[in-house]
Amino acid sequence: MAEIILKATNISKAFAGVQALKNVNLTIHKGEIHCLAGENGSGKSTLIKIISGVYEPDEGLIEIGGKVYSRLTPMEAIDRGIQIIYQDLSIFPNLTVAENIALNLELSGKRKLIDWKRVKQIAKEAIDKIGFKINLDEKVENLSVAEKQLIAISRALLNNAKIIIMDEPTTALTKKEVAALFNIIKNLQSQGISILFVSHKLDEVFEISEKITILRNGQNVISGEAANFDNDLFVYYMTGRKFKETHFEAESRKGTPLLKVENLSLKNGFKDISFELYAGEILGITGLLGSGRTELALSLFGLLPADSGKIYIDGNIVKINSVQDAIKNKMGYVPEDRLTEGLFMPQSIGRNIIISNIKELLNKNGFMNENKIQKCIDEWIKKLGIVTPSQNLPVQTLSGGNQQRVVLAKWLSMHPRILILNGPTVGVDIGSKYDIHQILRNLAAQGIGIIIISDDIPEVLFNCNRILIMRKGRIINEVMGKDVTEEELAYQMAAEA
Amino acid sequence: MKGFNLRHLINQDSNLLRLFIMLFVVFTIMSAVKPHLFLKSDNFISMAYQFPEYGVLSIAMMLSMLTGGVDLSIVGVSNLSGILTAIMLSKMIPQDAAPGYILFMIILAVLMALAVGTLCGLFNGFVISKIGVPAILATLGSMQLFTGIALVLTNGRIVTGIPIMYSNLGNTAVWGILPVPLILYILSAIVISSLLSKTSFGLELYMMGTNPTASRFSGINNTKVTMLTYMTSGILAAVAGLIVVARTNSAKADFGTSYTLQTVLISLLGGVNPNGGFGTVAGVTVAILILQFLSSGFNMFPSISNFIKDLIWGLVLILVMVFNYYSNKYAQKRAISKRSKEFAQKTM
Amino acid sequence: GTAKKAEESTGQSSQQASDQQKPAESKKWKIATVVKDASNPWFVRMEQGVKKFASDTGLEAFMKGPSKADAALQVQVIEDLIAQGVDALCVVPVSPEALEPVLKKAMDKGIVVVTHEASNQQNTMYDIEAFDNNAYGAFIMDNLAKAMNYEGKYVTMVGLLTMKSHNEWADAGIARQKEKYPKMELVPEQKIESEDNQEVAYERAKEIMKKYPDLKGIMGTSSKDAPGAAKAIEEMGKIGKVFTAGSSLVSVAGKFLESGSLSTITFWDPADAGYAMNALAKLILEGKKDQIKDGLNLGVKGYENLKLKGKVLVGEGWVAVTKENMKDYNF
Amino acid sequence: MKKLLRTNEFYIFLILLLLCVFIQIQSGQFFTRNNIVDMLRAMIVPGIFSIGVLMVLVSGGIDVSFTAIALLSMYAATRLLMIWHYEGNVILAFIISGAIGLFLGLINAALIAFFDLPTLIVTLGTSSIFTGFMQGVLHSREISDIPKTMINFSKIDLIRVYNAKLGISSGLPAVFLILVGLIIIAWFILNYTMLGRGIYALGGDRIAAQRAGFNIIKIQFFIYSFVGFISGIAGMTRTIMMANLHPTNLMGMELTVIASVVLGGTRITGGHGTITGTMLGVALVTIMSNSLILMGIPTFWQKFFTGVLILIGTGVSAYQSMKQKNTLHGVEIDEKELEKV
Ligand SMILES: Nc1ncnc2c1ncn2[C@@H]1O[C@H](COP(=O)(O)OP(=O)(O)OP(=O)(O)O)[C@@H](O)[C@H]1O
Ligand SMILES: Nc1ncnc2c1ncn2[C@@H]1O[C@H](COP(=O)(O)OP(=O)(O)OP(=O)(O)O)[C@@H](O)[C@H]1O
Ligand SMILES: [Mg+2]
Ligand SMILES: [Mg+2]
Repeated sequence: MAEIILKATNISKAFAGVQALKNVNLTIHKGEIHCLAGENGSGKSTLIKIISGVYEPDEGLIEIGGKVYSRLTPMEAIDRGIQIIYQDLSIFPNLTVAENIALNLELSGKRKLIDWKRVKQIAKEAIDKIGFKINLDEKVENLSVAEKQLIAISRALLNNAKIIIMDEPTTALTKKEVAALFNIIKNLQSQGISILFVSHKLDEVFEISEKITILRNGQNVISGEAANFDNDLFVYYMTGRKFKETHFEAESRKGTPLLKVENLSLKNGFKDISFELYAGEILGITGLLGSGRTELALSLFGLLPADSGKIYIDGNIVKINSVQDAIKNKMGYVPEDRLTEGLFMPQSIGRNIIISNIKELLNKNGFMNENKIQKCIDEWIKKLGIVTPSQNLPVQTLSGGNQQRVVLAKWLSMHPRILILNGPTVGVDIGSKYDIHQILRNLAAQGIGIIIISDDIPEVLFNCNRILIMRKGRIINEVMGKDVTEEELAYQMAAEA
Repeated sequence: MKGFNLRHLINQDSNLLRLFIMLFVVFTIMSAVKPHLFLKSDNFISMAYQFPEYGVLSIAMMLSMLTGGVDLSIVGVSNLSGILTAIMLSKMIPQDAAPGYILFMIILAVLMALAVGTLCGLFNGFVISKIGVPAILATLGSMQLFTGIALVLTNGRIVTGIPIMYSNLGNTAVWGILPVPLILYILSAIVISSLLSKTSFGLELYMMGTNPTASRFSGINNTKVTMLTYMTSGILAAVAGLIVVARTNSAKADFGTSYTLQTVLISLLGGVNPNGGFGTVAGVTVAILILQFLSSGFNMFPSISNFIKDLIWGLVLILVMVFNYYSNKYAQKRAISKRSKEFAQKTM
Repeated sequence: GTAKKAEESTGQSSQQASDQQKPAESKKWKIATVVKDASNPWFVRMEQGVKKFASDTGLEAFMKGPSKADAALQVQVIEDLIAQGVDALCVVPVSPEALEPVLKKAMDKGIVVVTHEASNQQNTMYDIEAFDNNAYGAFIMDNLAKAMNYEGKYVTMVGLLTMKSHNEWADAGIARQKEKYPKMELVPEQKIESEDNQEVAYERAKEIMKKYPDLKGIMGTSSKDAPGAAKAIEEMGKIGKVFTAGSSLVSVAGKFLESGSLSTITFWDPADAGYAMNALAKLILEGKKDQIKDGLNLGVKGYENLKLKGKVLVGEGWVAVTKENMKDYNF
Repeated sequence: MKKLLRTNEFYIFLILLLLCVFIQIQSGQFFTRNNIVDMLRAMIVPGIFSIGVLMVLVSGGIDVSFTAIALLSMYAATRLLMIWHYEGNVILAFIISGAIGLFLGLINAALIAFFDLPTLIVTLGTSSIFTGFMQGVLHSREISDIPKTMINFSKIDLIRVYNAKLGISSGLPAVFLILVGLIIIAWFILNYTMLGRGIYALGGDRIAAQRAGFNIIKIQFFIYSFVGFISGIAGMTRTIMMANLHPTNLMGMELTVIASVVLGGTRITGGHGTITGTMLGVALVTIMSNSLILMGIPTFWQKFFTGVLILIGTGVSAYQSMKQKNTLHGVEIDEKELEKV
């Protein structure tokens, strides 16, 4: 057995009111690819932050390369070869690509001055390593999420890392990019570098990891060779539940379509988009990053009004030039990035739920009706199974899965007829993901028209009865969910025209 | 009236509780040191005359700070509307006018002042939300603009000759204990606090102040909310202007210029988050009272110069904030130990 | 002097209905002097007069003022003093009109009110003026005209357009020029604002001298105007070509008088004015109102032979200081 | 070229140029050596302040206490020299004033870094404390007879130009070099040191900066004590330039300086801002407020015009950046008609 490179023993950590970790152990060997799994809020991120010195553990020891620490500073962790790619990427939007990549290295090298030539040189080498092309002088705030993620990865690869920790590294990556990343990971492994990563995507976990550690409620459940697990077992350890994925079948389409889009075009966004959505359908729109899928979603929801084309609802032509127009037409939109676009993190869960529906919750005299509001909040917390001691707590105290449910609740509380979801389960654990999918299916059954925009292929495949494939701003094909395989779908998304 | 239940309010907001403690401490110290002066009813009535003008301005400031901005133009708006009122009241009422006519003109002038406040506020809101100028710059510019108009209108001179009927409003107390300016303050406070806590506009304002992107994605019309907020701030500034005109029997382009930063200070002490999204009228009101107690208290010591007041005021602000810091930490620790005990029991 | 004071107080306190039950010898009137802005050296100087009065008479006389010359703040200071029950208020208003209501309130409560620099004040018992504003403005103009040899372009400078006395002096100065010095010419700017700030006065003076290369005079009213303009004259190498005269204090303007960039400064001693106000208030408190008439002597230089016009007592004028006599003044 | 059009500095420069040309047309007096020197002179104090403000704003904070710091340190330093009857080199005046400013800045820094308090609250509070201390405890007053060494230094000119036509000479005082020196230092720190990049990083994403290994507390300590130091220097500079000490004249200037810096393209939300932009912003505001007479704007209209100019100046650049933000450039559309797969 290879030497132990990191060993965390009996780690405990509590936050205001939450015991996040209780006597957790984790052992990583040299050159090992290790998966850390668990539901939302099970303590994965907290454990990672303790290993990397961001948090101080209440109890427990961390042993790195033979040295034992009761607490680490981030600098020490970096010095000892621990590199972390955070879920929120931890990059600087206001700095250039080159700086974002090179700064950490320069910092840990204790450099006081900046040599811009060197910085660019470092950055160039780093992005070359993962075969990624980008203007090094571009400000990162002008980049897409995937590009930002690649920057974070190239940055982590730079430091003389012994362990690279990735918290859900693949959420915003396309299949192709994931494959490239895995190649890089294997390459690193062959150089003796260990990888610890968190993922909620089963196929990825089994494709790449050698060992798996599973947490539940802040405690160890099991840790062992990946070969000893299978899908069902893995899911069971994680959630204590069993799931069965089935294809979603919509009722037969009839009457006028709920939503009809004709020749919608937006400069630098998409072109000649036409499709129909019937009540009770779940329509998938999939495509690679940069295919125009998000722009289309934003456009339908009035955030980026289209330049030309027509939108019909119930056969009547409508103008959607603002979110208010969209809401008037009973549309809801679950955005790509729940932290910045979907939620008001420091505000209460209750306020987040009612904000888009507040006009319905007023008295005749225009004041808010406290009873109605209370009822509405209670109803949706219960219906969507949001786990919280009180609706008055800020949303930021919830785990990712529960936060996503709050976003859903916000839109469902206004009783939408059309619900557009952009990446509805990004960063949500398997249990919650399954629950959210069930919620969507139930909604469809109640006659809501749903559009799921996602590049999570199994997600669209199983949950959408119809799938539109976008490429370079256009719809290139339409398939039925039950008629295609994952491979076909992936091929069509990516194939060069 | 469950909205005005004090216990309810305090429970909601631990910051408010701390402010009440602070108020109580100041009150106790002042009463202990100068009982024969501070505890006189005259003193309280006098204070009730003094704070409404900057109190109303503080509420205006709070509103703009809830959006995450700031409104440096409130004093300019207040003077401009005051001047227009004063000009109207002094130039358009003949010497021998009947009381009924004077009253009519006063009502007209008040309405005009409110309209001016509305316009000024809308102008600010427009520049901030439609053109995208940061609030601090937009209102700094409009402050000069409004004061500039006031200067041009008056050539810098004071406007006087306001009918006694109007200035009596600023200097009489209903039943001998409720000064009219105080009544105006209380009215403004009630209206704004209901606006914030009971209407959808209030909720939208808090949410937009917290995260403008999310609010856009949630269907809030940010432009509209911003315009309405600065408009309300402008109206309140006009109300303050009307109080000042009545209190001083005159209007001038540079009255109360020191109120600008003072109202920011009050808002911050009152628990308004400078980044937007959090703050209540109740908090601001307690902060105003703390300032007024301190200020009137210090005027009772001939040997203490007014500058010491600045010093104490700054100290109070910072002490309250540091105190907040520690008590939040303490509350956190307590919660943790409670939770870990529960956790231990659960897992046993 | 203690015995005499006690005697005086005993004599008067019977007139104060509310004070009758108090033992006579403990009666010490509380006289508050409220100024525009307590940090201004002008009023710092005034406080010396107030203190001198307090120690001369043994009364509780003190000075208060807002930290900025702002009428709204001044009203609040006065409100507080009324609430504390002072016996007399000696007020130098930031803006007389703005104080009318609050001073009325004070008088309604039986507080003695005396003002200074507020000849149009309604709600006051007496207003003391060191001099007549129009005459003073004209006098500054006379000084400037003499320095300019009675010819050439000039401009006036005021602290703020909203400061009443400055504007009155400037207007009076302009009127004097129109009347007596026909060869002098006012430039179209007429009044420039110095924001009562020496540096601004300096910048504005430079700007106006650039705009009018043939400008010959700058008449200052605020105590910062003439020194600021003098510094500009000095720096631009215009000594002997451009002249300035105005209100100021020797402590601020002395070096410019010395260098010749400033011709004449005029002022009255704020300490004396402070003393005089308090002395007048005491007189009223003592019930000696009958003594207040033409020729009243308050025992302070310049206030020994006051003229009474209505409610306004006008003193004996101002002091003009040039390079020659500047040594005589230490403030 | 395209990149130039995207920078904020470009628009401010354009507005500045327009303003100068307008003044020139109105008065014929703008582009004279005299006037340029005068404008540079007038920029010294706001220029020095703006460097500190830039750093604070870039780091995501705000400081409104710098004028109070400037006044207190300048006042205390001058009084000390007077008590000591100091006659030596004027450098000491700057050192003492700078040191007191540094100390006052450290108070801000400690409150901000250790208690994690919002910067606006802290600096508004300390600003009130500092002025209260100066006026209430030190009983500050105007001082005209400042130490000889300071007066003598105020008379040293770097350049003196003479305009024969107007018969006017204008001097650029030696303290201009302080501004130049500080600009160079700040420019170097911001662009060529890890510390400087840390300031940008802190303003861009505080948590990310912490994770990257920047010592946030150290950086904040640097920023606020540097601002304190700079303010102490600015206060002394101002007193020396006027050869007269006035304890309150700088009050209220903080908003104008912050406005100039923001006008120069620095974002009030942190992370963005350059020295060039800042100096352009300061130049714009200084030139505007010192040319109203030259422009021929009547005294009564000057405030009004100042407001209009600020609104136009900020409006143009704000509108530009808003338009830029709203244009898409994400998706590369296939313009050919595609055959379906
Ligand atoms: N800074 C914090 N303050 C308070 N509570 C926290 C904090 N960080 C984490 N927690 C709580 O600790 C628990 C574990 O959180 P952690 O982030 O480690 O979960 P996770 O396993 O990463 O979940 P996910 O799958 O959602 O990423 C959660 O209940 C969370 O609410
Ligand atoms: N500063 C914080 N204060 C309070 N709670 C926090 C804080 N940071 C994180 N949390 C909580 O920790 C939990 C996990 O947060 P984190 O950002 O790690 O997402 P996550 O657990 O990785 O989510 P997911 O797995 O769904 O992506 C959440 O409940 C979050 O609300
Ligand atoms: Mg996590
Ligand atoms: Mg996560």
